[in-house]
Amino acid sequence: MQYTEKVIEHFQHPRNVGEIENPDGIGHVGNPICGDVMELYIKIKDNIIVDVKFKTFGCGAAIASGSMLTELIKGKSIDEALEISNKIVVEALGGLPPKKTHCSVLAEDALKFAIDDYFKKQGKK
Amino acid sequence: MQYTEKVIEHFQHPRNVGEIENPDGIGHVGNPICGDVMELYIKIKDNIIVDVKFKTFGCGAAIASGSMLTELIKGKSIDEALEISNKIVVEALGGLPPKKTHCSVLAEDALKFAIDDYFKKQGKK
Amino acid sequence: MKKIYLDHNATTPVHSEVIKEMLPYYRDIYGNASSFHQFGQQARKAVEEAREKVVDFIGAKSGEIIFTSGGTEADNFAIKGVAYANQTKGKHIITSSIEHHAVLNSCKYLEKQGFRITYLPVDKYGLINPEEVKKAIEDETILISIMHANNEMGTIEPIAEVGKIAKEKGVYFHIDAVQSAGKIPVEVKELNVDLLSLSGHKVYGPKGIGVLYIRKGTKIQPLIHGGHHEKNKRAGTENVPGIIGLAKAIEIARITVKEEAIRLTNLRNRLWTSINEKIEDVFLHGHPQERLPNTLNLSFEGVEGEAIILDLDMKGIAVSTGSACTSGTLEPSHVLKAMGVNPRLAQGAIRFSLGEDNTQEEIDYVADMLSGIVSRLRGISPFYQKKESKDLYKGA
Amino acid sequence: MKKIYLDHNATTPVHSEVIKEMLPYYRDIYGNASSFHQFGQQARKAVEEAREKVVDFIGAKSGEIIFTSGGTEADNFAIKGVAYANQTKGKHIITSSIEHHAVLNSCKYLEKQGFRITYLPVDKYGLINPEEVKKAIEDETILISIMHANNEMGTIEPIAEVGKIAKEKGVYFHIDAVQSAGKIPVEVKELNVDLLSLSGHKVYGPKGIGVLYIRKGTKIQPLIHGGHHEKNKRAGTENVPGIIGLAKAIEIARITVKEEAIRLTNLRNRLWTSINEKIEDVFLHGHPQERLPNTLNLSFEGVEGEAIILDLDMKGIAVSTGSACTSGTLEPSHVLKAMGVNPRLAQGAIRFSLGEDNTQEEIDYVADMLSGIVSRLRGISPFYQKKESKDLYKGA
Ligand SMILES: Cc1ncc(COP(=O)(O)O)c(C=O)c1O
Ligand SMILES: Cc1ncc(COP(=O)(O)O)c(C=O)c1O
Repeated sequence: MQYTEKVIEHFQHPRNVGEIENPDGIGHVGNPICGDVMELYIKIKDNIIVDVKFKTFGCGAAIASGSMLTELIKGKSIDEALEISNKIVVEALGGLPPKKTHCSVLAEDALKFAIDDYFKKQGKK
Repeated sequence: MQYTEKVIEHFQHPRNVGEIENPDGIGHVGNPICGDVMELYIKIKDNIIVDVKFKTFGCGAAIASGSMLTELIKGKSIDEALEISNKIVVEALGGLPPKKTHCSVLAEDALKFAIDDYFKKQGKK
Repeated sequence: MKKIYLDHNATTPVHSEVIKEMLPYYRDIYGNASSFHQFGQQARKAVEEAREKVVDFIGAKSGEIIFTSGGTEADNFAIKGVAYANQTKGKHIITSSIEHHAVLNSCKYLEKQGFRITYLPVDKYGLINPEEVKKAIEDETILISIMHANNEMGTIEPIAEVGKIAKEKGVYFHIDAVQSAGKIPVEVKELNVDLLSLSGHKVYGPKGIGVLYIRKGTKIQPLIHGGHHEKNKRAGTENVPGIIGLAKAIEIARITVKEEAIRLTNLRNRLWTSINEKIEDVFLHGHPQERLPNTLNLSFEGVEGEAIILDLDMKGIAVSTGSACTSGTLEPSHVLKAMGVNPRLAQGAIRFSLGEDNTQEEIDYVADMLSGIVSRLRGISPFYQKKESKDLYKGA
Repeated sequence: MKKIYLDHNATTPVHSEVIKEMLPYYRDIYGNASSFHQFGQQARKAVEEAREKVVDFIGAKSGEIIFTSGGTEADNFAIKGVAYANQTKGKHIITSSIEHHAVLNSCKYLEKQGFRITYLPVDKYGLINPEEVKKAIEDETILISIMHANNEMGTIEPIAEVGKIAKEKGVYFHIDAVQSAGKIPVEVKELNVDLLSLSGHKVYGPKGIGVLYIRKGTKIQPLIHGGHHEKNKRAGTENVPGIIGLAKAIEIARITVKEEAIRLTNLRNRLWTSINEKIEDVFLHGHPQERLPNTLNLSFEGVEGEAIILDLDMKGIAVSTGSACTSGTLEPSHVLKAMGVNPRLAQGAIRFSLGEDNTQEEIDYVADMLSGIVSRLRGISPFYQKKESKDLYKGA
């Protein structure tokens, strides 16, 4: 498995790891094939993602994807964040081995679920 | 193919090569599988093989077998010569590779045919 | 950076004496061993001497050793070769659910050709039960194929007992000894086996060479057809340097196997003790005693395996998730699954397989590094703080 | 004693640059190319670079090169693999009567499995006729397998023409390029082939490694099942040093092939002229022009071949009767038989196959020695004085 330097760097020093107390949205997704799991917490203010944290039970690519995604969406509006597809994550990481693309999908999915969760919670308010 | 030193020596310096003019018996045999051919000429006096010569279109083992056989039978009585089986030839050569045993059989057969031929010619006299 | 290789079950460095022994066969004694002339006959002589070394190593007879291109080909040859040659007797084969893919995928291929395969279960230590082998045998059964020792967690199977059963029932018995050879004694008569696979690169020999032992009289069909090599059982110009190298490696192993087994067991146990002292919630896979001396397979609760491997790799330490051939795929280990290991733990399994070159300092260094790595990764994991039941081992 | 090796079609010495290139992969970069860690990834990188060299050599695309254990396995894989994967379309295969046993015996094996094989005849030079290939194609035909150049007498077959026909008719086309590679240009696009076999040890590379080129989209089934190696087409731990060695050998061949072809043609012709001057009643087998630059196959009337070889061997000169794999058997050459060569002449055929290391002095020495040997053996032969018809060539 050849990872790019960027992937390795994010794997070794992942940004925004952790949980957020009282988050505005949580996305919890698991990949049924490989068993990897990702959790994403978001804090939203005036439609802007003011804070984001993630945790993952996953391989190097999953950790790097989670880290990169959180960097990409932090400070963005919800609409802007929703445009961050797994492809953009992969590109930002300088590429992922083909077999590892699904890890970036996991990150994208976690984000979508978190935003969904946010809207659901909003609706309930 | 590992030949014994004895085989090599007889191959390189075969004894009794040639033909006999007006032989008392000729044996001409061919092996239908490998295509080898052997010709044996004998000269008989008072039931004794006083001279013998051979020629062969055959491999190293055939040449060595012919050479060894002629050495073994020269000076022997016909009855003694008939006891020289291919096994005795092989032993005298210090062994032959299994696939080459048939070459010694060729020599034995050539001798038998030559003696047969001698008896036939005797009968005609 | 330090380089510490703890993946000897994947492959081993070639012993320097082995290289020395092989070298003359590249440019000096380079003849084709099937050639008539001296160039060929010199090579032939070396090949036959090498064959005798293999004969000695496993207690076979001359003429029962066929050289192949490796363990995978040997396994394919044994299984397909016996299956096709004996299909008039029956089309049933017994194997286990924890075999190497070389065996499993040969069996799966045969299933498509109308053979029936029984994949025996294993217990939580990865052991098959000889009684179940006995029960599985039918009139139609033509072959039993069980590995001597498992490559992932090292469990050693009760081969001699199965061998006895196979012999009683008159069923051919093949063992995959690719991982056991050189680590524990392997003896075909004692074990009652009819066929046995070996691989050069697992015993400090070269890659691309292996052996199938075929007991005299065993009905088997070639896998690779062509010239009259290897007694018409395996065609292809003989890989002379490979054969020489394998034989030399085996010759060395024969001398060193017992002492190395003790040394490696000690080192391996030291690693385990040290990890256990430094890291909480570690699970050992495989049989605690009936196990290869060099193999340690562990899961660290809450952490995925590849992440650990990558982190160790950054520090120059090579370990693996199990079989090298499935790394890079997404499949979890079929071996741990068959043992009933909780899937999330199975996904975190790390194999440490020690070898000749490893030292105590290396082992201590690895335990140190690992402790930091596991706690870092547990910090990223959503599963470690929210501690789930400790009884993970039983669930599935 | 002088040692003169004129049996390069049987096998070649490994080029010293090739050995140099291979050596680091035994003990330094020894990882399993399927392993995740750096030890493995370094090996993987080297394997993929080697693959690209093969790609360049035959004008293939990345991903079309599968490494095998040699030419024999490549031939088996191509023929059985295509046969099994396409049998729903049909069970008819076309080949020639002068193929190597790796091809012929794979075909014979398939015949037992219900496939029909057409063995095309050849003319007196050993050439197949593309028109006959065309005529032999049926709706049921799934594969044509023809060798690029024959190993015994060197005749080069009209591959490009057959390739065109195969393409038109939509039939897979395999060529055995084991003997042509490194001696004449081999280019898959130009030749219109779908599958192509290569072998390391025929091109100054190591034994035990080969290549099957498989054009993208070709339906083929693995011969050896197991782990996910070689894009799931060929299981087994990659023979890294072997792969590196093969690639290096091919890289050298690519540069030297044209000049060597000229040099060897000259040497070979010198040998032929010199023998012709010194020895009467010599017959040349194979096509006088459409022939490998290094190959000379001759019969000396009245003399059996093995005897000549043995005599030459005593003088340190290595030649052969034809294929190394049939030497030591009693079968006469199926190739010369198919060409209609008189059986007694065929039995005397000697193959001189020249190579990199041969010099003009060597060639002259061989011609000298040969002259003495042939006259000695003719003296022992019952067929030479009683001269039979000189028109032996036509009879059968
Ligand atoms: C138990 C077992 N069997 C078979 C094999 C295959 O052997 P090879 O790598 O020589 O093809 C391996 C290793 O890869 C193995 O561990
Ligand atoms: C034409 C041809 N095909 C196939 C082979 C077999 O290749 P290998 O010796 O690598 O098995 C050979 C040589 O033995 C050959 O000359």
